Amino acid sequence: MKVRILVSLKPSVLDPQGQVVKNALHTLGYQTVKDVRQGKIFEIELENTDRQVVEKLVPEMADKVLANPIIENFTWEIIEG
Amino acid sequence: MKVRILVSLKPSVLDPQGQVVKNALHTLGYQTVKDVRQGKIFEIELENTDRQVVEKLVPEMADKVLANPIIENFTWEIIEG
Amino acid sequence: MKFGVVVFPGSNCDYDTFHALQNVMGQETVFLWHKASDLQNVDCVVLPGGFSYGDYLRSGAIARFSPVMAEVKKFAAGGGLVLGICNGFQILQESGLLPGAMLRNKHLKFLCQPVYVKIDNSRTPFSQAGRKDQVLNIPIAHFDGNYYAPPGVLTELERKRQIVFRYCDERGQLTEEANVNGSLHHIAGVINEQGNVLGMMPHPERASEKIVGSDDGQVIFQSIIDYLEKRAGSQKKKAAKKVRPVVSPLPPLIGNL
Amino acid sequence: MIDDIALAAHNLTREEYDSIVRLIGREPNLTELGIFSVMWSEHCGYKSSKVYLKKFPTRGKYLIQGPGENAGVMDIGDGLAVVFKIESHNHPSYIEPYQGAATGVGGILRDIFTMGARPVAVLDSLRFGPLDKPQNRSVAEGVVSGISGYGNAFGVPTVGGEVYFHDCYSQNPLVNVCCVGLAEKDKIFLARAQGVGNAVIYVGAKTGRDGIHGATMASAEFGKDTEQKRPNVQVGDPFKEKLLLEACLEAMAKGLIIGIQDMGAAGLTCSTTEMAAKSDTGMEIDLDLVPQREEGMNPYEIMLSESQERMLIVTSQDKVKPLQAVFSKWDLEAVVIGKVTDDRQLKAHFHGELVIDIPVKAVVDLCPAYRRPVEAPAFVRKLARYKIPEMPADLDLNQVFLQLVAYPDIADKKWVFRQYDHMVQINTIVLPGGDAAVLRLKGTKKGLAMTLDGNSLYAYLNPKRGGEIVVAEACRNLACVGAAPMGVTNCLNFGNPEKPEIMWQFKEAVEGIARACREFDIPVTGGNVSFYNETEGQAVFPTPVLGIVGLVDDVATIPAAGFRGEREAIVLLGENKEELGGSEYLRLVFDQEKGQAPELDFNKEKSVQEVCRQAIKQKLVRTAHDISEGGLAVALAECSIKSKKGIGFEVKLNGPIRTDALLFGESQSRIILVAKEKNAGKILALARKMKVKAKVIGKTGGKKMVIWHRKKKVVEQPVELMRDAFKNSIPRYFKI
Ligand SMILES: Nc1ncnc2c1ncn2[C@@H]1O[C@H](COP(=O)(O)OP(=O)(O)O)[C@@H](O)[C@H]1O
Ligand SMILES: [Mg+2]
Repeated sequence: MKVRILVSLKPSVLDPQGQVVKNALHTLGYQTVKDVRQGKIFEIELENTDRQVVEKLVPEMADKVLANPIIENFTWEIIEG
Repeated sequence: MKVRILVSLKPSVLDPQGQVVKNALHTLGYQTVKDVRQGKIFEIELENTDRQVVEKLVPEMADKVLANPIIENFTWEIIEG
Repeated sequence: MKFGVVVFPGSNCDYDTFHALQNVMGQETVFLWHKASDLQNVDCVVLPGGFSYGDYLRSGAIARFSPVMAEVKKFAAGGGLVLGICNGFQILQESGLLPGAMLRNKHLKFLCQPVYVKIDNSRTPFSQAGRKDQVLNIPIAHFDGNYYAPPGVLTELERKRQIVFRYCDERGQLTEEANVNGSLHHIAGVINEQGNVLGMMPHPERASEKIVGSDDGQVIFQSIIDYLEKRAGSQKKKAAKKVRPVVSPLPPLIGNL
Repeated sequence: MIDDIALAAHNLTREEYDSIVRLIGREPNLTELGIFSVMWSEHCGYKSSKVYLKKFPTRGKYLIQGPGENAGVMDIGDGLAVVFKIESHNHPSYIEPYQGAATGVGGILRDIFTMGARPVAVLDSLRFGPLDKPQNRSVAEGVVSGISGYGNAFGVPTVGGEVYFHDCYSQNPLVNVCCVGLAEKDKIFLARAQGVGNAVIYVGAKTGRDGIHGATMASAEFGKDTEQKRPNVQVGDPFKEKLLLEACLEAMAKGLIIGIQDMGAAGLTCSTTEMAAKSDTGMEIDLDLVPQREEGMNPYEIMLSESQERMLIVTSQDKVKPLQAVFSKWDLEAVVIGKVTDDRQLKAHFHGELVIDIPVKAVVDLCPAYRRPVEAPAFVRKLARYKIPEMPADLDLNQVFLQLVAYPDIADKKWVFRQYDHMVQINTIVLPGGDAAVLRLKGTKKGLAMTLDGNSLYAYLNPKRGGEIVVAEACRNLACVGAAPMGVTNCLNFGNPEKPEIMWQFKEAVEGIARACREFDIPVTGGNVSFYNETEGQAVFPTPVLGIVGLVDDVATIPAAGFRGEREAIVLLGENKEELGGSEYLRLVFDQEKGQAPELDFNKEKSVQEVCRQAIKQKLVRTAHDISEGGLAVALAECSIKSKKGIGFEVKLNGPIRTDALLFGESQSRIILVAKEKNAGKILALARKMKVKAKVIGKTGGKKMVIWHRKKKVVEQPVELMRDAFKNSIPRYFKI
């Protein structure tokens, strides 16, 4: 089974990386861009295919390792299998 | 309109970040993890709401700024509006 | 006093810290391998700078799961002194031993330069050899040193005097420009509530000899030594062990433990 | 079957192919052809440059290892050796600036520690297109963060380098990285596959399909159609490299290694064949045993992959287990993939079949050497005849002065080097920003000085003299910290060698460098040639970059780069001449890149440097700075800007030279020394003794920079203003 976890900075935390991208896009003439937020994605392939187990495992891994709950939020989904 | 662009390393390109995360997850006992690939996500808010324009713009921006086509692939979707 | 410098595979200030403690400060110092589960009876554990496990995910995120960190946590819980420098600070945050998290520097660039920090609390085991408001010239070298904590936590840190070092200018002013990485409240170093675990982004080991630009970093090491000696004195006289410095242009094989 | 299309894809000519057939006695299969193609590429085989590189002097009294190994080695006393080498990563850095530059650092680090040395410093020489174009900025940002990302994580300080901007680099940025390492002098390791029957061991990262044909790519010009041909660039893993370093050094210290070679360009191909060829042995390996990252890799891909962070080790069978134990402690793989044989063949099996069987000598030593046609380009003579225009009557020299310090080639490069950890290992005692970097050698009084230098405009106007000057200037930079030069490494960045004009530039530059190295009596210990720095027919300026290391006997004597106090005497060593050809001034004010490069008299140059070193040794010098781009006025300004307290100066000049040339001309063999007033006379006496022109031209002090010429005040600027102009020029382009 394959899952995708999206980790992004909490809205309350400033995202200078997104700002830089926004500015770069503006410089190139993409004035229509109003805001950019940047985050990380993890695509994880699991041997396990039991949905229930996966639904317990993934948030656990995200919470412990993939995201820092002080500054980041995560969401996840199953993308395969 | 809001779009989400996922940028990830091409499958044949080494992903040291994903490797390190995988090893960490294994050390923590998540043996079920077979592979991890790490990527970036951009959430972009656009003033433009014309779907056709957006469908031209987004891949263009992704190609020029958000991803380096030599090592990265991207996919994108409209998530709002 | 006996110091232990933890060696993660990606540590790269481990020998620098060892050099400052043993060869400059004259203290017995040992390396503690990341896979070790024994702290060799040290009096103070130092987590040095570097890139513990590559730090591709988040600085310090993976180091917290290493065997040695389990021991460090126990050691800290028992009142042992723990100093985290740079990456060491990040590891202490990720491990929950210190509050807050590090964001990317405000200009999104790695920054290596001497900075000024002032001692905001000189009544900790890590700063007592200095004066309150004393300005120290110590280098930083990091990508993620932009201190962040939620507002409530910050208020508490201020109230409990847990902010030990703040970025400032040469005269001790907390100017925007001096706050090179954008840290909230100019935070360069914080201590835990119990007062035995300190994290700081500047590298005191890089400022322990005049020849490399500054020896202000000695204040931190001297504070620890004084504190430990006093504590040892009040328990039982611990025979001060004389250490002969082993200074060589080539570092020893650190991992060869 | 090997047809013309296959040959073209491999950048091999029909004649080259015929000689391959002759050498191996049959038609090669595709994998074998691939092997020849990379090993006989310009990048690995030096086929256009070999005949000229022979002109470099390669002997010297401190030399331990000259060209031909992974890096050069010099004896620095106390049982220590310095190991150093430079490498280019120009092509990859254009395609993927971050990873290209990062893997450039990774590659040169491996060249150093494969010899048993611990890398102690990195220097980088960078050339980009002008920063007003966004593409150039993004290349510059990517390259700088790539170097910083790799070097910082690995834990080596990046202590010096240079950055220049010119439109000829817009589509051909140059990224040259030099690494300096330290080793015990009797524990140098070489790329040897000795001892028939010994184990061949693969260590480090797994092999993927990265950078196949990187070496061939670096040996071809970019054209419009290169887009598809561009291969996968490699991605660097500095953490793995750090593990590899520690594991290799530990295995070496434990006596577990006989021979070792990093896998850089041409990966497994290069390491297997070179190690065997150098030891007059052969190698037999099983490709199925090579750790692989991807499924279904074929022999061609496995042999030609340029995956990073890998090494090949030869050791005796009984040491295999302990060696593997060391590597596993560092969480690395160490896999026996074959053994050393006595038949001088490289044999490789794949799925039980013999897929490669070629003589190693043919691959390594018999690459053709070409004496390609040379022809002096017409423009060189034309540019040299250019008559420098009169100084415009209304030209405001004071304003030019301000603009020159802000000119990107001259302005502060702190935006670059503060992204580099330049202090880790706590040895850096002269930080980036000075003339040369200096590392202390802990436990001794000595310092290791190093510099990277290049001036491509001089080389464009006159490649031979450009080559001479670059050596002289690098040595002069060392003299300014009191160091005597010991050895040289060089990186030669040129266009397409198949063009006679380019080949001529190359030949001339090499002759210039060779001559200068003889004059200074310093051997060339190695280097790198990067040809085909050309896009759509547009070549870069000929750009030789020199890395020189030297020794300081007593680090306590090293002067500062900036003024240290008020009312100190400013001494000018050397002579001002009326030379404006190839100057930044001419570029800025007249928009011309013409004229003749400044003259160079080796005897004068050497004496000036000797006076400088002697004065420093006698502790007479507080500040020293060499005069280079921007001339005397800019050099003085830099001393002032780099003083901690913003100390100004007042200088009075005389003589018949036109004022602009006096202020901004780039005549060689000049150094500014600043001394306490009472010591100035001693410096002058020293100079007199060595027949060097020297003069007290003014003194430090105040908050202004003031220069008089023939009783007329020609320059007067506040230090503060000049400092801002100098410091903000480059960051201004990168404002968030
Ligand atoms: N790419 C770089 N990496 C590190 N340091 C650099 C780099 N570029 C410039 N520097 C530092 O800035 C100093 C000034 O650069 P440059 O103008 O080339 O000086 P000079 O002509 O005196 O050698 C260099 O000596 C070096 O220490
Ligand atoms: Mg220079």
